[in-house]
Amino acid sequence: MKHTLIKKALSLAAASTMVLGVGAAHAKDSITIAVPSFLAGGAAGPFGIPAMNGAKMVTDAINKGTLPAPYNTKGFGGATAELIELDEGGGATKQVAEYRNLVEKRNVDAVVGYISSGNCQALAPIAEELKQFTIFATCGTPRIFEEAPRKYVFRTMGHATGDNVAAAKYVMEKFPDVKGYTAINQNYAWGQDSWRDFDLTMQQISKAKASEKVQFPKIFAGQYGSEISAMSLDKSDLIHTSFWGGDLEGFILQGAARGLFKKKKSLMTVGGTAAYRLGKKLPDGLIIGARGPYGILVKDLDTPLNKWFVETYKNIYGIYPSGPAYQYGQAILAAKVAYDKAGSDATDEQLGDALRGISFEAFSTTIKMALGGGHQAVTENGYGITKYDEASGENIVTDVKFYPASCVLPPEGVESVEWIKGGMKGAKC
Amino acid sequence: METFLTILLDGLQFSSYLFIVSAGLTIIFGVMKILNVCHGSFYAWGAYTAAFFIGKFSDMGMPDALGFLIIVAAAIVVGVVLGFIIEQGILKHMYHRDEVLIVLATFGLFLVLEDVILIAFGTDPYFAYQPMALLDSVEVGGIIRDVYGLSLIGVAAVVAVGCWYLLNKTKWGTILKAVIFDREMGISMGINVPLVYTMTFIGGAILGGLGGAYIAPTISVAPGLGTEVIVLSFAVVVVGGMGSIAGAAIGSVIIGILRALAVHELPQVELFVVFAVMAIVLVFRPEGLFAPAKPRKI
Amino acid sequence: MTSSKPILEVRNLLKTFGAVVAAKDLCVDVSPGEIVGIIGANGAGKTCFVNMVTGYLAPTSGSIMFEGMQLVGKGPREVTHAGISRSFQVSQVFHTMTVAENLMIALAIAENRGMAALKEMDTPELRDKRDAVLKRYHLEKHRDLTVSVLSQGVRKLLDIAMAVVSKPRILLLDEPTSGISVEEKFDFMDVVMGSLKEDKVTVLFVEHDMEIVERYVSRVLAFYQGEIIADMTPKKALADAKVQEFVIGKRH
Amino acid sequence: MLKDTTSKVVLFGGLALIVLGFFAPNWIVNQFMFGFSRALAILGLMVLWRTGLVSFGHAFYFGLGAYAVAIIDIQLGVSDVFLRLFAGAIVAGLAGFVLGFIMRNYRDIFFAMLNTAVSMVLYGIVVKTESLGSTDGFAISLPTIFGMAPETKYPLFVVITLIAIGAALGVNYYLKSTAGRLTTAIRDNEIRVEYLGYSVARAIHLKYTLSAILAGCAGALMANSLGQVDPDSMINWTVSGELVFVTILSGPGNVIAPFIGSLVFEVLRTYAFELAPQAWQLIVGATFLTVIFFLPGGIWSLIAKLGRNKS
Repeated sequence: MKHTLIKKALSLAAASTMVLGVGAAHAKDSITIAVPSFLAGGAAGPFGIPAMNGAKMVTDAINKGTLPAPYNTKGFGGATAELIELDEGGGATKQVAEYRNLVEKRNVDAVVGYISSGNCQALAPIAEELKQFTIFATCGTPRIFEEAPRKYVFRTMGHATGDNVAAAKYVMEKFPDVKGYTAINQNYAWGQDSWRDFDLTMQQISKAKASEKVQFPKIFAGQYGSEISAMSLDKSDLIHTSFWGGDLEGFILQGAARGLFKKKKSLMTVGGTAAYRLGKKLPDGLIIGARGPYGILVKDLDTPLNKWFVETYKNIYGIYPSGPAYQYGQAILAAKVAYDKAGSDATDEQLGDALRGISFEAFSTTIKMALGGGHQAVTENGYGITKYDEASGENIVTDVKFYPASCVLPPEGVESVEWIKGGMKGAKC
Repeated sequence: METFLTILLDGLQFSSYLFIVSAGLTIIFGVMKILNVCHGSFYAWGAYTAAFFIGKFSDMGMPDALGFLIIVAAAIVVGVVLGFIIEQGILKHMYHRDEVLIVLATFGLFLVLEDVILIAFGTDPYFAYQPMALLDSVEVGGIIRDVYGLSLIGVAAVVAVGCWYLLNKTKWGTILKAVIFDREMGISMGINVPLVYTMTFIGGAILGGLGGAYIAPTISVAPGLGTEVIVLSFAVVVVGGMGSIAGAAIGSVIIGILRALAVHELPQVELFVVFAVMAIVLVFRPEGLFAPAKPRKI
Repeated sequence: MTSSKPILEVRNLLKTFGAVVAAKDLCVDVSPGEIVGIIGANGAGKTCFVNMVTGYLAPTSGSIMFEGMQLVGKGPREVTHAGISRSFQVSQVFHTMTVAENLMIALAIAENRGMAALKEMDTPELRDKRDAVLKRYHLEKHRDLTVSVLSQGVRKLLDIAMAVVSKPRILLLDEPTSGISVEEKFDFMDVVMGSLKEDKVTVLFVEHDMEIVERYVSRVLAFYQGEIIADMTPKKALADAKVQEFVIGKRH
Repeated sequence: MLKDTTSKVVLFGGLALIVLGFFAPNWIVNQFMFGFSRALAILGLMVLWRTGLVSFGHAFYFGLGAYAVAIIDIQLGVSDVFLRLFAGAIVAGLAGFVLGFIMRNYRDIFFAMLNTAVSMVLYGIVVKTESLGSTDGFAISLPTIFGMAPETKYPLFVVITLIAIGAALGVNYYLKSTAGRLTTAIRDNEIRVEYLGYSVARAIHLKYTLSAILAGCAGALMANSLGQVDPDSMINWTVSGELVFVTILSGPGNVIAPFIGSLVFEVLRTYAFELAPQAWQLIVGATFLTVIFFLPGGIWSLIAKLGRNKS
């Protein structure tokens, strides 16, 4: 008797999974694209939400066919796309589990997004294992395409090396008399790579000494009192940080209150996102980048695609689009390009072939899938210096300078670290 | 010397907010023998409520000085409302259960409250910088410090003195100490223990909220705030001795200073040093450095 | 074995808690098969004595020899293994389990020492042994009741039954009849003493009830302020002036 | 060893699942792999819980198991699933045995807290050490089975299920042994156990080590089936809380309970996350409270009740 009932229990457990497991089937004339981004946590407001907005706005326009030429054809290879928005928080392992569900349970056609380098690094091998066409939108660590060749995974923006090589070059041009530099970066792939690339480049192109005590607080730590003190006491006159999202904004506010940015030059490779959100609270004279030609750096770039992007975004969301909005927008655009070429019923392989190695016009720049066997995009990369403009009541950037991809990114087949250590051979600036 | 002074101040600043939060935790444990995991939520709710209204009011053009009022108000409101609901709605019905089970219940509450924050305040971080901006900054030991941050130390001191006075100089204090020492004895002395419990929990919750509310202006108030602070204050309370205010004070100073020291001298160990201390204390002095006296029940 | 040679030799046993002297220079010899009653007012040091002999308390000084083995410095477990068991003033049993389960575990521990503890517990042999004990201690009718619902008397029986399954040579009972109604107490003691006699167990028991003492013991140890003030037959003891005054005192 | 119903159900139910799994879609197979992996840790916690001990830090052993796999994979390129499992079990087991000497002297809240402290020490080290992957952790290569690299997840599912069956049978047998029966006994009355001649400390030490080994295996298998480890989902205190939660959810009634409980948890989490990405913690937490209040015996008590009504 007890026998039967335990059996029942087991089968019940099994059954419940089965019943609940009816995956979302999809028709021919529509495709589902999963768009992971930070919807909660410190990274959501400044990064995740704008990114998601960018993705939604562009997808919407593509479905309606209202994008400027050459993208004014309706849909993705004719099919309207339905987005599945989901949170990329909770750690790489949770994301891996969720990704498996996306692919194997919810049968999405494409995955477009991801902000955290940690997640991208964890998911690249999984995507390959599951043979799932995936476009990384924002995450920056160069390791993804350098540690192994990929077949199904693409990234439509330049990686961290470009940000930091450009940063170093910019600093040495504008402030050649920098004596020493310290840094505060989050202790995960993104922060570690950023610091490594910046430090190596500085060693190559400057006499400045790196501080022996660079800070690597935990990501999303939120409080940097002691770190700020430590850096204030440090002899260096330049601070490098690849902080982003809530961490960056917290750091800027706490640092400003402690006069940190008056005391030292500060270089923020992802500072662009804070420019619009902090308004007057953003100190003048910060060297900020947007991880490429995005956000505040290209606000006034006068091309039809960019004008459309900036104006539409401002109209819908009441604020200028920041870097993440561009990056997710152009990743979605890449998906359209791939589908238009391969057709809406294309296999993951065909989509991959369609995107591999091509170059296409995005909202603010031309994206060349040049590295990682045609899977890793390269774009120019630039920096500017913040200034609060009383007249418009907005932050603007001055002294904007862009460096071509060939100048700040290694040639195909060369590992970033090796390239920089080797004196950045073949860099064309 | 400069470094020493800086480490000291950084440490104390960190200790201060740890202490305010931990004081609440330790009082609740001392009186009710409940290790309240959702104390982290009180902290988070305090921070959110304060940040939210400071922002609102300054948008409405009210004077920024109001911020300090809001901070206190936020702490009290959060403490009273959440504290009352949780104690009356959940915990009251569990006092007969195994104490570990109660810990788990508060863990469940913690998970729930974490997400209720998202629903109530959304995912966007809040900045309540006004009070901090108001107090400007001073140069101490060769580096600039925001007066607001330093004032945290004062607030902690006030809380400490307040608790000490309450416990040692008032009728309430004697009652509390009686209950802390021996619940049964308290009952036999005709103390209205259920009332004491409710008040204690609310009081503890207020302190938890105050910790969050006061730190709010210095951080970007974002979800997931409570997760780290709760284990930190566990460490504090364990090191100091569960249920002892003095212990919480010492515990938070030790941990605050150690952490600051780590950040300045050996950043890699920053996180783990705290819990190493906690483990060591548990191994060699399970009752903590300042364990309150316990009745012999053999 | 020569019954002349004492099975338990207690020499100059001293126990102090700070200023309080709970046991002062105790010297006792107990011969095999003796039934010894330990009497004395509350706080006279009776339970303290039992706790020291059974390894629950470590004496401040002195020695306790059992069959030529030094017990001082041994814990409850070693003492049990050596062959001394005890029951408790407040019965110490597994309150969420049934009587049968309690005995089963007691037997299993006694029978399966060391690696054998990893053998399946619930064997027919063990069940037979358990039923025997249940019968002997008149516990059959309670066998499947959870301890928490049992009366004090039954709990005490169970407590003692669990103590004897390890076949001790000495059994110490701490106030076996406390909390047992006047009607029950003699039947209770008959059951206990009966079975203990069968097994030729040497018994020391702490008791307040003089009727019980008169009826069951062959020898009395009277405690007063941590000292043994009388060591004689029950008859003599009850007549003894000191005992009258310090132990039975409030009788008249 | 297979005399009792439970063992039979474990064995035949398990084998039945292996057959069913062949026809089940991948994601369901995943749910079962994750569920069964975690269930091993729950088995150990269940034994502790029966003894009256709740560890709020077993993510320590879970994490050790997982990271052991990651490290031998990356450093030595060990891909065999059994070697990996063995490594996880050994590392966690040794750690558990050593710490056991301390842990066995602690009870209640102190036991819970000391475990938390220890796990957070490991967390602090891993998060701050780049060579240990810091916050990112490591991606883990697909496991091989007897040198074969399976195309699908099914073979791994079979392996995990077989291990689960083995563990369930083992623990079930242990719980019926004298040492095993000493769980409730110790919770009820340590003094009596000592006076019956059994060392409480040793008994608890044994159970603690057992739970550590099981948690280590769980971590190792989880790492293999997920292909990723990181501190926040393997070592952080919230993970320990999760493990305890599933233990309560399952109920201590029977060795099958942890497996059902873990499955329910996986499904609960998957759907909570799918339906309410921003409120899945709320759903989990609310379930937790509900179980604590209205289902002290966990899911198993429901099944047991079903049985009683049938009879």
